[in-house]
Amino acid sequence: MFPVLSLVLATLLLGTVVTFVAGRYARWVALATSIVFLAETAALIWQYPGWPGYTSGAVPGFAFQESYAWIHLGWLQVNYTVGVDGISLVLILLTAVLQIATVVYSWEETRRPGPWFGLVLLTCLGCVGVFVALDILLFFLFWEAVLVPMFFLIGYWGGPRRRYASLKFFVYTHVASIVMLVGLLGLVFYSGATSFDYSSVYLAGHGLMTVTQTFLFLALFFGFGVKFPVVPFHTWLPDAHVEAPTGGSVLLAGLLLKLGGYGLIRWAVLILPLGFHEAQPVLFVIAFATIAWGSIVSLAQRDLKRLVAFSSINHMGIVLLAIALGSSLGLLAAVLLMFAHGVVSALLFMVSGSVHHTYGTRDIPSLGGITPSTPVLATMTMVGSLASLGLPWLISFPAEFTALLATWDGLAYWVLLPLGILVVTAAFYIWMMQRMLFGPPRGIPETVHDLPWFEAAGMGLLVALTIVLGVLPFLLVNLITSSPIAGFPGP
Amino acid sequence: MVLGLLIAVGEMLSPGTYVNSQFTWLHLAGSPGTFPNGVSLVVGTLVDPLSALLLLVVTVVGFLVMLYSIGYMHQDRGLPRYYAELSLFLAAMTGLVLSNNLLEFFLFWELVGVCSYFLIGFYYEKPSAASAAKEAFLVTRIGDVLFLLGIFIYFYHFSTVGPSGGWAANGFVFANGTAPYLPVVSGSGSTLLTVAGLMILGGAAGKSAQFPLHVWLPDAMEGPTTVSALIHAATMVAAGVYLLAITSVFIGFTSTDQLAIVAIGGFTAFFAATMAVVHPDIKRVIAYSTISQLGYMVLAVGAGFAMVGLYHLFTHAFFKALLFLAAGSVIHAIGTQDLFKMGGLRKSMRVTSAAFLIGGLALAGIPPFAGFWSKDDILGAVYSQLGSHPLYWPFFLLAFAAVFLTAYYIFRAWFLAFSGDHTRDPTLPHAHEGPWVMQVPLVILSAFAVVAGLFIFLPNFQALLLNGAGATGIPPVYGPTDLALSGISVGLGVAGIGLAYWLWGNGRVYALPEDSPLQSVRKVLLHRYYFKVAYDWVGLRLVYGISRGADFVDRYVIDGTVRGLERVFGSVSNGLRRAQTGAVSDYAGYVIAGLLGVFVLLLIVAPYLLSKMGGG
Amino acid sequence: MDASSFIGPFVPELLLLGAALLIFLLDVLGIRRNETLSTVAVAGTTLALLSVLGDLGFAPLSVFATLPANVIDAAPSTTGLYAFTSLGLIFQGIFLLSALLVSLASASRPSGEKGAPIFYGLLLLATVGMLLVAVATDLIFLLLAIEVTSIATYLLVAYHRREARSLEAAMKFFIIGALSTVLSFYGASLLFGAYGTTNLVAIGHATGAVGYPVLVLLGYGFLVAGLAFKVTLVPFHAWAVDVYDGAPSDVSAFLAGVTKKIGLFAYFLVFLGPVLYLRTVGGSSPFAGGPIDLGGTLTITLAVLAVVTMTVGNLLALLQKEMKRMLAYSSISQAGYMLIGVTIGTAPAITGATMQIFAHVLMKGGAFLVVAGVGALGVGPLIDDWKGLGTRRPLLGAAFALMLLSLAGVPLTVGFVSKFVLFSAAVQAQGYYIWLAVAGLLNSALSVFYYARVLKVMFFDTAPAPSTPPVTDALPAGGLGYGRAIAIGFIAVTIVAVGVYPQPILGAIQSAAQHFVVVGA
Amino acid sequence: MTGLPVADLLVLSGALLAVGIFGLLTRRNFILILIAVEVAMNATILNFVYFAAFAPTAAGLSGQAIAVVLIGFAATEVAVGLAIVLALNRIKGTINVAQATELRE
Amino acid sequence: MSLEELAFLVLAVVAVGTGLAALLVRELVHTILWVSVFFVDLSAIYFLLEAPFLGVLQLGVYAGAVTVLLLFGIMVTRKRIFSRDAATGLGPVPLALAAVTFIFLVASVGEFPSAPTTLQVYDPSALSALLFGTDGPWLLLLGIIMMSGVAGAIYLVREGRE
Repeated sequence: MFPVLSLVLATLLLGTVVTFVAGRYARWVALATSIVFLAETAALIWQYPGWPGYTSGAVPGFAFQESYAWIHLGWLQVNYTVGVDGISLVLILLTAVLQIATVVYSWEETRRPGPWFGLVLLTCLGCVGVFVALDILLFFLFWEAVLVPMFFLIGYWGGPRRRYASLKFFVYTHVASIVMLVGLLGLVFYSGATSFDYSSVYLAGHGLMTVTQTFLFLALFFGFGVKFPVVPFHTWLPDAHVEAPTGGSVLLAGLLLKLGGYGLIRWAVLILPLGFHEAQPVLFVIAFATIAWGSIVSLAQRDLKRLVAFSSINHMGIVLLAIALGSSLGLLAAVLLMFAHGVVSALLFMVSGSVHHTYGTRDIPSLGGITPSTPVLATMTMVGSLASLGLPWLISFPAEFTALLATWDGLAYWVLLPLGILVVTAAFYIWMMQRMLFGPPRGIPETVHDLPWFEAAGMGLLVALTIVLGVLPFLLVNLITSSPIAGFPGP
Repeated sequence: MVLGLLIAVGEMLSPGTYVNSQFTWLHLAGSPGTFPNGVSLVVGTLVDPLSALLLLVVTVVGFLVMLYSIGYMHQDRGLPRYYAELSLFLAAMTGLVLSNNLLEFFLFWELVGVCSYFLIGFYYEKPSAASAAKEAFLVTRIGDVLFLLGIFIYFYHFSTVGPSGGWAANGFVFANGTAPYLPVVSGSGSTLLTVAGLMILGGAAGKSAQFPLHVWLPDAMEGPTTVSALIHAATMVAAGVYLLAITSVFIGFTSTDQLAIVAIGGFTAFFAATMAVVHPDIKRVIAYSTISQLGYMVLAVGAGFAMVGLYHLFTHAFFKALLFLAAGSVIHAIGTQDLFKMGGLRKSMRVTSAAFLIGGLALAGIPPFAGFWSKDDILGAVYSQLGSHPLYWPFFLLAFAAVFLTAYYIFRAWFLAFSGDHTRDPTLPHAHEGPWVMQVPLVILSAFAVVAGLFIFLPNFQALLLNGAGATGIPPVYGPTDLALSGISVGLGVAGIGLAYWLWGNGRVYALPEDSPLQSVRKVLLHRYYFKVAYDWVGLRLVYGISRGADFVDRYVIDGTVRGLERVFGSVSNGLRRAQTGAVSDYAGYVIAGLLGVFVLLLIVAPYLLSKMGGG
Repeated sequence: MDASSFIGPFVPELLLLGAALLIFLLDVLGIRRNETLSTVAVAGTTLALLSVLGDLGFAPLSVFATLPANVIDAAPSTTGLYAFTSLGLIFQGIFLLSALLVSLASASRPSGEKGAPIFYGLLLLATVGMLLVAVATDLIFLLLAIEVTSIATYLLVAYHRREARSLEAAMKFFIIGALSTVLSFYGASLLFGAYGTTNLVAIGHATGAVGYPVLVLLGYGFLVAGLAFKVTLVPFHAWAVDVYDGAPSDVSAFLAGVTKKIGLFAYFLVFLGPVLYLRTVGGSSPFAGGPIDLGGTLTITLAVLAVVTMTVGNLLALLQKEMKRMLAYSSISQAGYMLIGVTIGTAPAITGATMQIFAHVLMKGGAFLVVAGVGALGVGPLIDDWKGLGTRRPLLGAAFALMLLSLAGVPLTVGFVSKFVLFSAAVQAQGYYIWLAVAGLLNSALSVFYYARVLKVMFFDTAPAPSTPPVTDALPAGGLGYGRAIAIGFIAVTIVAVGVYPQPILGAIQSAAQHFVVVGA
Repeated sequence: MTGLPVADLLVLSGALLAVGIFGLLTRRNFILILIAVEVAMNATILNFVYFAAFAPTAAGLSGQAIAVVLIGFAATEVAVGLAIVLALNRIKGTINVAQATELRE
Repeated sequence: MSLEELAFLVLAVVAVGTGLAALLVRELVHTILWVSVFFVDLSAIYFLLEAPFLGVLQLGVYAGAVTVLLLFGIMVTRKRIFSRDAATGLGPVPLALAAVTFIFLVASVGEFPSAPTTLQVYDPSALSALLFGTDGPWLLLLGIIMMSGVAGAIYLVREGRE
């Protein structure tokens, strides 16, 4: 079969390399790459043959699978194996969309555009790699590969405390990756898997004893959890977000956090059902804590970006909760929510970025009534906020609804907690809008222009997606359910 | 909108017709546990008597308000925004009414909520408007969240116990006349149902501004008056009642729920009326009146007479919209909402004055105006159920007392605004009637306010209600069933009007003596029972305080630990570096110490560990 | 044994020796131009490298092969002094590569330097010693071969004979080196006393026949400590930082790159026998009925040393302000990782450790070469002096960043591959060994901090106004000189190339390690 | 020939090594340190010689060979050490190692 | 106690004593004196151990060449020959380290018989065959070491102008 997935990766790689050296034309190359990538993604989804379903004792199937020998040492059998199912496709789509939105949004990046666009593309390449990798080493490789461009994006293009934030981000998430790597290696070698391939690990992982599974699962969970991030390992996130440039925040919130969720589903939940079952109480506690903490702390934030960052924590907490439920409904909700959050948080980070460079500050109390001077920006803010607080007809709602339904299904009245937190989430967004968008104008410079076309276009794309998929969520859901989460046997 | 009207009229003409079509909006994966066949969330339309009734209201009032707005809003900057939002609202409201399942209902329910949010905050430059919008959103959000839980419970409940595939295939689809799942429901665990009912009640209370989630509605008057008329009087706020009505089939099975609904309705009817008694703002008086009237409807639904509640909803929509539009006309003319600045407007604004009077009479329940029929129906219906639970009594009495208050406060408002010779505040501009686009809706609504109650005598309408009742499974009660009861209530209404006339008529302004013990009551009422203060305290002080505390903990405890770890490593590092003295003798010493360490490990520690490990 | 059969196997060594002698001869003849000598050194090392690669069975280079195929990985003799294992040949290749790169880069040293002949001569002689280490099977032969390198490197460090720092470094190096030599030989003497032989194979195979367990343990203890000097294990490490700091950076590249690796290979040779015995025989004591389990005790001791070394090395590097000292400490911690390989002693672990050694030669050697080059550009010794270098000189910055990322173990670099294989091997060995992997991984996470900090300084901090103009722009390739630029470029490319597709090298090392383990056992 | 007890020699070489180490650690004069190293080295050579003498078989002869090589090596080491001493003395004017601590943290 | 044992005992005591004295006396030239006695003393022990070749070598190389080298070094680095060196590092820690090392070493003594053991006597020609034969490139190695040592040492001490 034609190696389509390699083609996708190659497109991005080529684009990255050319962008790096393209200098003034970097943005055009980046845009072209993004468009080709989006087209390829569309083609992948179009041609996706569907998921074959579970067969007893077999590995869940993948489409467009390719496998080439990479490192074969007898005891260490590593292959370059890639393949996709519904979950990966959805997240690849998210990557494609966010990539194009980011490229457009930062169209007039003047500080070293070549490296900027190159690093943006590289980040996306890493994410796509994570989503298609079906080999533990390949997976880990892409997983780590994402860190480096993001480190540079934050550190070079970021805000005043970017140096500290970039270091913290890099070290913190790297520590987590390391623990995860221990888990992954343990998974291979304790299960007696014959190779690092997903299929081999999957079958071998299922055969492990409960105790081993639990330890491995917890190690993996720590690695993925920091990426989520879960409370109390979340403090790298606000710093990273606040200091990151807008494009960096977009990718960070939109894609990097998703890696955690994806990894947890693909490499932990599906492979280690018994360990997952044992760890469920832990996951629940952490998920609830994350949900509540993210939302409550958001309420106290003055910095718009920090507020959005904590709301991301809150949303990812819901994702974790949905995963922790271990039902196929929950997993579906998790993936859906990841997509939704990817789009919405990206939108909100773009809003924060635009607010910052339109008004010179992101401090909510020192701004007020910006609607008349920048109606488009205000509208984007509203759409983003409303979507984020889970308003129906916008993309988050079907996801959150499913997540909460699954929670009711799994945990009954515990659903009251996330439900209650929904009110707090609504509160901080609505309050933020009241303070920033409405009321008498305050803190508005003499000459203010509404969004430049490229920023508006970048956001507009996301807004459109927010609404279209909010109204027609089945477009995504059908894709997501075409994956092993459909009929997931549960822990 | 016209189409909606046609459907409604069609339904009117041929009661008992159902239009039900749907498609799958979201099919969620099946899992071996709870949902073996997956979960289908569908979107569909269902026209049944209930929806037809409401559709009629929405379309008629909506049309009239739109018309009125042409005149009322003509000088406003954000006109495109206004119409866009209003249209979106009407679309959403229509969707809500036509929904064939709870989820879809919820989708539109939220959409009308957000439209309401936008429209309340229409004058967003005004901090009070922005604040009111926020308040409305958040308070209703509390209700929505509860509602969502209610939906989950229904969903879970039915899909668990339902015939295999039944609910899984149909999702949340509710009654379309045959209600195939009813037997299943009646035989199942009632605790869950009770909780679900209470959750639904919570949602309804939020939307319909029932106690204790009533605080947002008076503040919502920050929006344009037209919006108040359409959304916060006639349609959206009634959606809560509508919700209770369509779910009454479930709720009706648990007496606890019924009692809760009755309690909330009855109490709110009285509670809101008391606040209306002293308020100086014309729109807020009407707003409290709305809350109070919604309380009646809720009461009716709670007592088991959903269609009676809807009947009142129907009439109330007209006369309350009328009152609002009339008030809007006044505000449009003189630019203030303070009753104590008005006066004598009867002369300069005859149409408005008459319209307000008609609305007031309807509200006060004076026959033959619309309010009389429906309100008496409610009182009669509740009265008929008094035997079913002893606790119905106090709430019935409260509702009954509210009749008196209602008549009093609305006529207090009428007298203050329209009677007398001149405006009390001489600085106000000279009042004049608005353009015809504003007057025509007033006239039409006045007509409805007069005759809407009489619809009950139309056989088609009656049949509609009967069919609706059939759908909800509750026996209907129509028309004044108990003449004595009606008499008392009308008497109370007249007494209220009389009191109002005595205190405020002909331009009189009654000042409560300073030393009157009622002063403290008045103060409490003016401060709305300190509810807003309490909400603000909870919202600002408590939640925000907790949140600030959490933020502190996040920055200095959790992140502090991370940074502390950095510092620990740093100081360990510095400590170790101090050993790097640069003196080679020291280094040689380390080597020898290391040698001895190796000896200790090899000869003492390792053998010990090995013996512990058992040779491994 | 006739002369040709003696010379044959030692062609690489003799080539280097010849090159060294040629250089001394040229010196005598008055030809002291740096470039010329560098060319000789490069030619010598290249030829030797080709020969080694040919011996390794690398097909395109088979014409250079000098060893009869049946000699390589032949059944071990319990009497000989040397034997040719493919793992040893691989190490020879690594050593030669490093020497080649350093010679190449040194072509860019100032051409008028007086000591150029000595520099290259000693470099080549030191390399000869390393090559001999790689073929040793006799303890004394091994230690003497190490001394060949040591003596040469003591003097190399003192190469800047007019600089107090350089001489101070040499002094420290010499004193600690001499002490360690004594300790090693003393240990060897004890083992000789216990076993009556110094042949490592014989010692490794010796079982319960030996009646002096304490003597043996003491002997091994002395060897652990003495050789630890070369490997720079904590607490035998203190000299290394000062020496790397004080030595000329090119020499530091050589020291950090390879001299510690001969220590590690010595560890392989000396300790693998007993450690392996433990694993293959399944834990029963080599001293049948004796009180002490040699393999077990050694394993535990080495494990403790490994963990202590990596941890302390990393902690020391954490707040380091000087670039060379930071790199030196990082070398120390890397030694700890490599030691894991010996501790576990399985073929996978040896593979991992060898790969780590290969990687480290590239990364650390390359980093020191960059430091040397940057020093020549007038950049000070502090890390903060590197501010903005990455943006000012993107290519050099990228190359250095690549080396640091590789050191930190970021994927798609050779540093990641080696750590991955090494820690995989630790996990694969299961049992208590997984804790070695955990310790190593946590340490590598800790180490990321200081590497990232350098990246931060280089790329994110903006330089103050360039205080001093570039000292010399005379050299081509942007002041680096072609030789250095080529060496750095080669290293950077190799880091990525092997990082992306390590199979050829890993495969070779793996099969060599397999043979080695069989031989050792 | 009656011979000698091994244990005594072991004690002697151990004592010499300890003396060498002690000297190495205490003295600050480079030359004295060199001497201390040589004392320890002699302990090592002594070890080889007597283990060769006590070896059960003739293979122990290699011990003596090793001792010969070690003596040669030790001499070279001294020469190199002295070279460093002289160079250091020329630059710093002292061979007190305690005064050469420029390279430190 | 046999004569050999007695002689050994005396020589051993002298060895330790001179070694200590060499490292503890404060006059540097006295150190050289003591250390030369120490080397000679060890040479005697080698003779006692039936290793005359080594004894001679020890005398020649150590007592001769090395001693002269060291003396030379002291003369060059000191203004006055009889200068003193302050043993500043004297303290409990080095003493303890050395002592513990000694204790560990003595720990293995118990494994050996305390009774005298017969010595192996080797033919010096066998030794020379071993040293100069092709089986072991010992001297080649030594040669390389010496070559690098000497070349480097000359470079270091040469008063070159740079």
